[in-house]
Parts: sequence; C-alpha cells; structure tokens
Amino acid sequence: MLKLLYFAWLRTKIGIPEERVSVPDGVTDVADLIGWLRGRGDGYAEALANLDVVKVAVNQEYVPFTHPVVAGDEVALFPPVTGG
Amino acid sequence: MLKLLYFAWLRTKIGIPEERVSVPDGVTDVADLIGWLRGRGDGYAEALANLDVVKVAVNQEYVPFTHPVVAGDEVALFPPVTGG
Amino acid sequence: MTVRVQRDDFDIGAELAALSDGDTGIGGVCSFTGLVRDLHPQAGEGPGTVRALTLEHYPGMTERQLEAIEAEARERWPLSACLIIHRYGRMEPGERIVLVACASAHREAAFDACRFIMDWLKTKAPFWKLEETGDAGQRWVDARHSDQNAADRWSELPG
Amino acid sequence: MTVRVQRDDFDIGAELAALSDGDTGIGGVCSFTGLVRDLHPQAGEGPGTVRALTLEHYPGMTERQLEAIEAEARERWPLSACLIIHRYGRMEPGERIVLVACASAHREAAFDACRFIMDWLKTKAPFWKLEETGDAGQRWVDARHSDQNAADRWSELPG
Repeated sequence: MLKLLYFAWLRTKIGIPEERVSVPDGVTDVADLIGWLRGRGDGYAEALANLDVVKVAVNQEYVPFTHPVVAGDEVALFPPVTGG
Repeated sequence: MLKLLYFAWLRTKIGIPEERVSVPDGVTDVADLIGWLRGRGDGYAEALANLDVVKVAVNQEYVPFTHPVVAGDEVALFPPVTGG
Repeated sequence: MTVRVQRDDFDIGAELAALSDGDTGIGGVCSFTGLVRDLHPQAGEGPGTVRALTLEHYPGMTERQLEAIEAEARERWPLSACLIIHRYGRMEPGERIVLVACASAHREAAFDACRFIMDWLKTKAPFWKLEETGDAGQRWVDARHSDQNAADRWSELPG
Repeated sequence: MTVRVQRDDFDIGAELAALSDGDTGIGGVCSFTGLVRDLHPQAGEGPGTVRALTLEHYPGMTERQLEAIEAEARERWPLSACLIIHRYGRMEPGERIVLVACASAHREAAFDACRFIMDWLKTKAPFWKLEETGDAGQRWVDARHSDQNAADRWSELPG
C-alpha cells in the first residue's frame, strides 16, 4: 500500500486530497507510479500530463522521478510551490 | 566670519564644540583653513594632524579639502562616521 | 531554531523583540515580512484584481522543509537567532503571510541569511496560493522563473 | 519620505504596520534593526567589554544626509514606502539604535534598498559612537574599512 497526497491544482483536477492504493508489481519508481495513475481516469491524466509542472516528495522529501517507491511510502504530487 | 563645528574626538581634542572665527585673507579653501587652525594651539594641531581621518562638511554637505570657504559658511570637521 | 506554521496572524514587534532578547552580542536583526497584494503587476493587472488568497500547504513536510532551510542558513552564516513564521488559510490584501528574521553580530550575515531563507522558502516550502479574483473566480498562482533564479544563485556559494 | 532622528526608543511593530498600512500593492517589507552590542568581536574582546554607547550626531546635517540617502534609494528601486529612524544619546547593550525599513511590490527591491540605505548610512550619516568600556574608561569607535567597502559596492551600480 502507498499513501498518495495531492495538492493545489493537482488535487482539484484529481478530485481528492489523498488516497491509499495498492500498485501492480511493475510499479517500482515514481515514474512508474505516475504512468499507472494516468490510466486511472481523465482527472489523473490531465493533472499528470505535463511533468514539467509536477513535483514529487516521497516521505516528505523532494525526489526525482527515478526515485523508488515501496510499500508504506507517503508519496505527494504537487505543482511548483508558490508560498512566501 | 565662519561658524566652525567639531565632533567626536576632534571636539574633545580641540576642547570646544563650536566657535565663530574671522580668518586671514589668505584662507580661501578648506585646506587653508585647516592649516590656519593647526597654528591656533596644541589641541588643534593634534586633532588635525592626520587628514586621513578628518572629514569636512561645508554648509552641511561633504566637501573635499579643495572646497572654497567664504564668509558666512558653516564648516564642520569630524572623524569618519560610525553610526548605524 | 524556531519555525512556526500557523493559521493566525503574528505580532512582528513582539517576535523581533523576543528574537534578540537577552543576547547582547547581537548587532543587527534583518527581517522580511511578506504581505498579500491585491494585484499582479507582472500580469499587467491593476489594484483590486485579487480579493483574497488561500494558502494551502503540506502539513509535516512544510515544517521539515522550513527547518532544513533554517539549518542551512545557520551553517552558512554566523547567526545568533533565526525565526520563520508562515501562515496558511485565507488572507485578504494587506495581511501578513510570512515573517523571516535573522539576528547576528554582523549586519552582512543578517541580511544575507534572511534573503537566502526567503529565496529558498519561495521555491522549496510546500505552500500554494489560490487567488480569489475580482470576477468571483479562483485561480492557482503560477510559480515564477525569477523566484527559481533567485534561489539558484545561492547554490553557487560555498555551502 | 520618512526620516526621524530622535533620542527616544521606537516601536518596530507599530512602525512597520504604519509603513504598509493602506497600500495593498506592497508585497514585502524588509527591515534592519541595529542594536547596541556589549563586545567587539573584531578586537577579540569578550562580552561585557562595552557597558554603554553614546551616539553623538550633527543636528541638521544628519537629517539632510538621511533624506538624501533615502531619496537615492527611491531613485534606484521601486519603493512604495521607506523609513529611517536613528537614535542619539546614551544607550545600553541590547537597545535599538537604528531602524531602516523598505516596502515594495517586489522583495528584491525591498531587500536591496534596505541594505543600500544601511551601507550608505554607516559611512555618510554624521553619527559617532563613544563607548563606555568595562574599566570605566571611554573610547571613540573607529570607522571600519569593511563598512566603507560595503558602501562602495553600490557606487558601481547605475545610479
């Protein structure tokens, strides 16, 4: 199981702030996870269409798309930040 | 007549914060004035010994030693500033 | 180390006084306060365009990121004290969003560290701004290239 | 334009609130507060060396210089508001000496202008510090080359 979190316009496009998912065996890194999520519906596909504006954190640390994901991870997907 | 003002350690060496003086005809710029002041006593000579640490303002604006002085001017002599 | 992520406003005078209180080795405190603007000069929009902002954040990661940024600042400069307060929730134009303050024996360190923290915070702390616009709509604020460039400058310094 | 030279302390929170009050185009306020330190790290002196400072100044010229510095900052950066308060008289360690605050739509301008004003003020505003040292003596503080270098940096920018 993975805990997935979505923020800002990724959240509004996907329609939910978080979910717990079981992913297929072939999903071993963030890129795999995003590919799999795109197939889950139009909202996901639209939110994840342009990876130039998608940031990823695994267990609350920024990671590249090549970072592995393993059971128990908290994976957050969100746009570039705009605080301050 | 010139109004002369002294600040910080120039003031303490010279011994007075301000004075009004009539200068000889040959005194036409700041350098002349300083030369004339040096002859007025040991306190003046000591205060004005090293011009690397003497700043001059005429009528409340910084000026170089070549700046003219004329009757009615307010001339201030002081060390490099240390506020802030 | 002081990092606070909160919904409520803060009292700048009290925060700055507390920051330097009792440490008479401090020569200066540099602070930056970010405020909600009612317009976007970049987009050529005039006053009144933005009615309010809602700041969304990632609880947990936000605090971790801010603490990491503060730790990096303390490693790079000789700071006596440091404070980061960032609000979340809905705010109207003129309201305070963020306060960063750095105290040091030297003003150069205080200025540099404060600006560094703001630049890194702008690109690393997981906050997102949702604007309420004049036509009763909403829009997510886009990240600015100039913010990324400002943050990248600091990477070139010796760490 | 706001320049104040005064004996009394000031309230940073109130000053900063007043600075941006009513102008919702302001995105950020950068402030610097200078405090009396009880030591001189440069001279290798430890805490407690300085018991108090007395700030002497040149009434009239001080205000003119600060106003000229503020005007230069407003010419160089797009500032919405600007404040310089500098105290004179006797102050003990921990007391506030100076407050500079700059408000702008853009944080870069606020940071740059605030630092510029402090750097120029340090070398141009006619104030002099007399320290009361631990041995009951007094000494005039020497100007620092690093302050002159910091001020000179800004001359290289387009005016």
